[in-house]
Amino acid sequence: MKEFLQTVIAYRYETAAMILFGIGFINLLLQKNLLRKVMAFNVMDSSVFLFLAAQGYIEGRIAPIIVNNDFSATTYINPIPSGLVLTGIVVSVSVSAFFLALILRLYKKYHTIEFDEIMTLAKKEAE
Amino acid sequence: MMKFLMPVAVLLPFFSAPLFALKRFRSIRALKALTYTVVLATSAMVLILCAAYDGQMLKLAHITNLLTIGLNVDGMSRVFGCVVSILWPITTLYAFDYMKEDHKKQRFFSFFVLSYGAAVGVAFAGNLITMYLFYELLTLATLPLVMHKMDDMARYAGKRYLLYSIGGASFGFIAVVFTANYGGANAAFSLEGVLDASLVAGHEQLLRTVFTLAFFGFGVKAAIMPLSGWLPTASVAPTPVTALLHAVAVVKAGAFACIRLTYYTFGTELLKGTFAQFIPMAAALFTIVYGSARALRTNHLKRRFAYSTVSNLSYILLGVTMMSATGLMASAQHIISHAFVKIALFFCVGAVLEKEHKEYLDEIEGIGRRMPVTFACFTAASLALIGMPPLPIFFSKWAIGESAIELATGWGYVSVAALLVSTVLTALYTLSIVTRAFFPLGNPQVAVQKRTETRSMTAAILLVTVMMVLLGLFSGTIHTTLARWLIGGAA
Amino acid sequence: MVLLLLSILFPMCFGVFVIGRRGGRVGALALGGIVISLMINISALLFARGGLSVYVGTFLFALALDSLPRMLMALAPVLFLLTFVFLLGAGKNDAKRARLFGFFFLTLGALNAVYASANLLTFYMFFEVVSLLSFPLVLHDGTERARRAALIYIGFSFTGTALVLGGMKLAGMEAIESFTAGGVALSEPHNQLAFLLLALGFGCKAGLYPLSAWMVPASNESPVSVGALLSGVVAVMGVLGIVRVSYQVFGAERLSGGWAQTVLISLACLTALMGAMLAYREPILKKRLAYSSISQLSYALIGFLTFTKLGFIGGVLQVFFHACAKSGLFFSAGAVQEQTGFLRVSEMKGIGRDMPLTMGCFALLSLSIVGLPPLGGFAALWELSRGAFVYGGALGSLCVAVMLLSALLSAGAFLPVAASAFFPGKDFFACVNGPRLVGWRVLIPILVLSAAVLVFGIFPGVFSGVGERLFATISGGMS
Amino acid sequence: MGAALSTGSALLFSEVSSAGGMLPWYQNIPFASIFLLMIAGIIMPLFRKGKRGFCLAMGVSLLVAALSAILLVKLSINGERFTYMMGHYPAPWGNEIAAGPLEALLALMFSLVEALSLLGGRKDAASDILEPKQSLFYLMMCELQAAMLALTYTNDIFTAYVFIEISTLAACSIVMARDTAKTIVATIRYLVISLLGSGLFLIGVVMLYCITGHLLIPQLGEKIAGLVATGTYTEPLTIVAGLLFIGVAIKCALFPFYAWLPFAHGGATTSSSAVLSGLVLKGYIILLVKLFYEVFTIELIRSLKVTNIMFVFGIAGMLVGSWRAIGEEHIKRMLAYSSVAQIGYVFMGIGLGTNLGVAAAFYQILVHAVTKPLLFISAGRLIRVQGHEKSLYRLRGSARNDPLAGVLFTLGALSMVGIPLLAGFVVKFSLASASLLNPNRMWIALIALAVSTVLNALYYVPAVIAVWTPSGFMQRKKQPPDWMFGVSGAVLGALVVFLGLGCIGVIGVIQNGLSLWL
Repeated sequence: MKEFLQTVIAYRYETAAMILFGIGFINLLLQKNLLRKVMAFNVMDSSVFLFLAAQGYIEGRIAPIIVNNDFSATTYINPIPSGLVLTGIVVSVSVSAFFLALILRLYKKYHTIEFDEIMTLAKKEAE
Repeated sequence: MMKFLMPVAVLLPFFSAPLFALKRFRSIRALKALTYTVVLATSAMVLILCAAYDGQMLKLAHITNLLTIGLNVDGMSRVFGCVVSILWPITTLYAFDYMKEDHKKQRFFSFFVLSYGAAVGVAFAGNLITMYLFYELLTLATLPLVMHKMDDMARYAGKRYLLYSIGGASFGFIAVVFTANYGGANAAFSLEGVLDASLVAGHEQLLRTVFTLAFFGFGVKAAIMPLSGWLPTASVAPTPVTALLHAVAVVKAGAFACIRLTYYTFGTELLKGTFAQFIPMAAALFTIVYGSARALRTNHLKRRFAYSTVSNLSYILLGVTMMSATGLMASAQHIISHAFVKIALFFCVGAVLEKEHKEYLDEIEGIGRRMPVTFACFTAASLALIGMPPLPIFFSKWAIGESAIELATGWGYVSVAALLVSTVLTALYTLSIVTRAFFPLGNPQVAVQKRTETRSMTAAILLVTVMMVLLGLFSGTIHTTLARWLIGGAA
Repeated sequence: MVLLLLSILFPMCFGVFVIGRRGGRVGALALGGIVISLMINISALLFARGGLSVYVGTFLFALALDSLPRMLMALAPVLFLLTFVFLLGAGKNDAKRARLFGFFFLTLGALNAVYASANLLTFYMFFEVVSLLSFPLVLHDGTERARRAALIYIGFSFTGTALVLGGMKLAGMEAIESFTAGGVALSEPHNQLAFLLLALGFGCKAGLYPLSAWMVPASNESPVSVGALLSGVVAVMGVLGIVRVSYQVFGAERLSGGWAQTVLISLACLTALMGAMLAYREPILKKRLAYSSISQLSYALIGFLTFTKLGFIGGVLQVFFHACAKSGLFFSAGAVQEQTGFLRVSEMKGIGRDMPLTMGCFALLSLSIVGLPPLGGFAALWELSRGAFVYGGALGSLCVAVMLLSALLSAGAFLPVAASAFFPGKDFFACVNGPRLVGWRVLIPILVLSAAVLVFGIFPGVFSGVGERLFATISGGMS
Repeated sequence: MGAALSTGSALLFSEVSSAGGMLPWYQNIPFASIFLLMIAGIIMPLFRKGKRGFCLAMGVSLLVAALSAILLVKLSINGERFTYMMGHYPAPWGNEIAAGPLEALLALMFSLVEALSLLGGRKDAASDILEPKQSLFYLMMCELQAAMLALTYTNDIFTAYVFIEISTLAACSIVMARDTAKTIVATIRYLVISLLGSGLFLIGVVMLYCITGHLLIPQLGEKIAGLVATGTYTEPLTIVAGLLFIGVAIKCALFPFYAWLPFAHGGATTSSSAVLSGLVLKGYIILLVKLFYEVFTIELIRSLKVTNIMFVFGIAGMLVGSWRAIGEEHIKRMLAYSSVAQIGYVFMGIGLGTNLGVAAAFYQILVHAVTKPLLFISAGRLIRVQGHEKSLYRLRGSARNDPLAGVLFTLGALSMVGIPLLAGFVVKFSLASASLLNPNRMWIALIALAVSTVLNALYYVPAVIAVWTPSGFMQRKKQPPDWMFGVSGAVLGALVVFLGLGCIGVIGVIQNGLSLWL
């Protein structure tokens, strides 16, 4: 049990990321309110980026932005995860934007953003 | 040249079926002309092929590297081909009279011709995969015929028929897969089976289970017991459909498929004496007795003869499960004799249904006076069904009995007993109809009643009955030709 | 050969002709027809040579007249003639009578064919045709009960034919090829089983117990003439079948001593006993007669199945005398029913005074059935018991005991009827309307039959001689 | 987007330029086709009228199809599989595309089917989508096709994730194209569930990267081979494999996660539901199989029991999908449920655990990619001819108004039921033959195939009969013949028959393509 705690402490960012991922995932799935779903989605994605950043971090090194012509790889932390995070953020932003646009459209139509109510209204309209 | 007559014979009905939908053939005369030309042309081609074809399998198409579609005319296809090509024109003659006031004639006759092509396809299939193809097409072609009336009874019958046939065919499909992988599926049917011994060596038990499954799969069309529910309900279809398809073509295709499966694909050595022989035989025996018993209990005339078909088909399947040369001969002979007898019976019942709109047993009290010729033929046909000596079914039952005794195990005697019990039941359910027809209760009206039977329908009935009697009298020649075709003249 | 065909085809065509005629003088026509067919039969009997054989594939259908059925060829038309005379007298003259006469003729034609068939296959075919043609006779009354009785008849007769078919299949191809004196040396392992099946199949018509249950309802529901015919001629056909099979297919030596023979004989004894007991208890006269005919027929079967000369002769005698006596009894019962409408034996108390001649003959014939010395029955019983003794063994003596016991029982069945008819006892008030005028056409057949029973009873030599010659020819030199 | 992120030392730059030497011209085709499609997408909004957008999309798709055809011919002749470095950056940093005969065949089939679906659904798109929005619709179609091709070709798992997201966005938008309330609700459901799937896939990719430190598939393969040899990291590898599988399973509507599919595909316009069912579901499966083959090596996957789950879910999908379709009254939703069943076939094939099984699965991908659009297009035409009546009961007799649509619908249905000479039969046959090699799974697979054939027949044949029986609902006025639908339907029908008859060549290409993957 003790060494388990030590590993958790050692990799505290990764564990936090995983927990956040769980929270985000469950809420995205189960939340009724659409806005909460969007928020849950963002929590989920950023937890992945946290995980990536934590993995790429090397103690005592600076961010991978070249300062005063120092090209040796040892001064900076591993740049690739940061690159991936960048792309990831781009992706999750565009998806969130799309999601919000849809919610707006639904709200104009059904004047509610509770997904159950929308479903029942849609079903009633179908008959 | 003969090689290319085969695909023409099979494909002519398929390509001519869409023609029926054209406006030009809306009038009855044009429709009749078209149907007759197509049916008679196909019958002529089939008969020529049966008589004079001795080439190898004509390969038409390769599906995967294991499967090829090919047509071939060997002994067994000659038997089935002749039966189909002789009886189909007669039914067309009968069908036109029967469908006189039906207004959906064009659709009826297009599928009528389509199923003829499929039946010929089944007959001339060169290997198991081709037969499976035409077997499926036959189901799909006959489905609209069964559902012709489009009321909910017909729809229910159609759905049930579809469920049973496709279910059966999917088990047949498993056999196609195994024969493809364990032997040459594209190799043509040959009497000692298609599987090559090297591959089969370790897997006999597996192949036997597959055979039993496939036997019941193809047996669905031959209405073997656990799966014969569809035939009686399908008798709701118009009579020419019931007569031709459920007494002759469709069910015989099922029996024919079982013969192909047992003798020409798996080969009898692999199956003789094992559970693969006894399970189908037990099912066939049970069906023989069950079919006749149910027939005795039903009052609806057509359904009664549907059950009788169920029982008679299991005669053929019993012959098949004997897995001996005489067994094959006996089942082939019974295919022929039962086809003619049963079609005559269905025609008579159809005439009663069409002209007097009577379907049930207690409605036909004393009808013998009003339809004397029809019921005379009916009596002759029912005597034949019982198995009176000079008529054909006696000889085929005798042959099945002989092949059963040749089996010399307990099964042989049980089969003979089942045959006899079913004969008695057949006598009861046919003669009870004859008694009601000719000897009505109470004292008969002395005045001669108006005759309610039309000439062309009676003509068809008479023609079939005469052919049946001739078939009986010439059963000797038929026996020898069968021997020549099936076993190269040995028996 | 032409005569043979004529004897078969003439009655059939005449029958169809009679059915076709609606009303009109059917009776006279029928009488004329039956006389002609009698003539044809007798001439065929005497002069027919050669035969007709047709090959259908490997199956042979052959007609030829050998010695055994010649006697029957004569007996059948005589009985038919007497039945017709009785029918003219007693039956109602309505539209259905033409149909009855027609089917009588058809049945006669089929019977001739049965007698003429030269191998087991043809015999089987016409055996089936007879049951099919006699089936409308049972249907004659057109009531629901008659139809049920007819269907029972059809059911049992086809069970019989099925058993025969099974037996033929087991016996194999060469057994059904021909009837040869002394039988064919059959290689089949299951000969005994085949013989048993065949005998049981024919036994259905010849009155063996389980399968002859149709006889009682059939003769009760159908008109008396049909009843007489059923237990007279049709039953004899069954017996003929068993005789042909045992002597001319399997051969008597091969079968004697086999387990099939013991089974059949014990079954025949059981039938004899059962028939007599049931007859003793049965209130309705016609049923009583049917039960007794079942037991009497199994007497004949016992005789034939012992495969001894004496048994054979006894069987022949029994067949002849029983046919005459039972037809006579049926006719007298019919006359009583037609005159007074009485069906039950208890109602017939004291009608002897009104119908003295009929009841007199009834008494005489029942004595013959019981088997008292001067009458034919005794001769048959005498030969049968001698044959049984020759057969010997426990079963032989059992047969004799059974025969005597059932004779006693049938006495108990019939004699009280005759007695109470003439001596009704104190408390009987003579009914007012005096003696019934029984038509002469009704009386003639009864008198002729009683005379036959009496005359041949006194001089049985004629028939025993015929029996002896027959046995010699068909058994192929057995002792 | 996705272009190389060039970091690292100057050393790196010098090394690249020396690689030099002209690449053979055909190796550019994969990149070119993706790039072309992206460019077409980008310039699409410039067109005001939908018609011109349609023409551009059609043109580009056909061009890409032609290119892929050339590539397929080239590759299958010399049977080699090349990798194409994006921007000449070598392995650990640069991005890569790998193309073999199998990928080329898939690309060809996808772009061909896309073009035909667009053509077939043109009339519906014109009437369903508002005029200004049509060009955007075609934009999304091009993007979707680009994403599909990228998923097929890519050799880099993170690029794969990015293109998965692109395809999700594109797919959601084309579902929404019809712009009715119901489709938006369906889109929301679809989006939520897809995001769940891609979320799982992302976490899987990230964990894989963290374990191995590589993103390119070949290197990943070696690293994991090394790990497996030493026996370390087996649990994390199982988790990663599970995450990837579940992520893809959600996105391609495998058995437990299929609830969204009927509403999404049922509501969309004809061409979008055709493309969705035909292509989108398949792109992810191809990616998954590529990962399983090259990264984890198929033996490891089989040992990790993932294929068992696939087999069970596949069988369940086959049966439940067909079962739900039987009760379905709405024709498009019925076809959607049948897609769930067909996906079940694919996963069952993969789950059989034999290479022949995977080849059969790929063949099923191709066959379904052709048959389903055929069915959707002809169903769309029948609906339009019958006055926008969608329930089967009201569609009775619609085939009589447009016999060509009726015949094509029947052809597609018969292929689904498995009549020989048509593609469906070959799939069933090869799946059954593949199952023969695996004794303990054989009987389950055969019985499942048999039962699902019966279930298929139970809803396709009554539908065909319903469509052909004349009834009161038939419209009086005759619809003008739609030549676009005619052409696309005929070509798709010919493809179904071709795949049914001449399938020896196609299966050959798949098999040696797969062997190159190992």
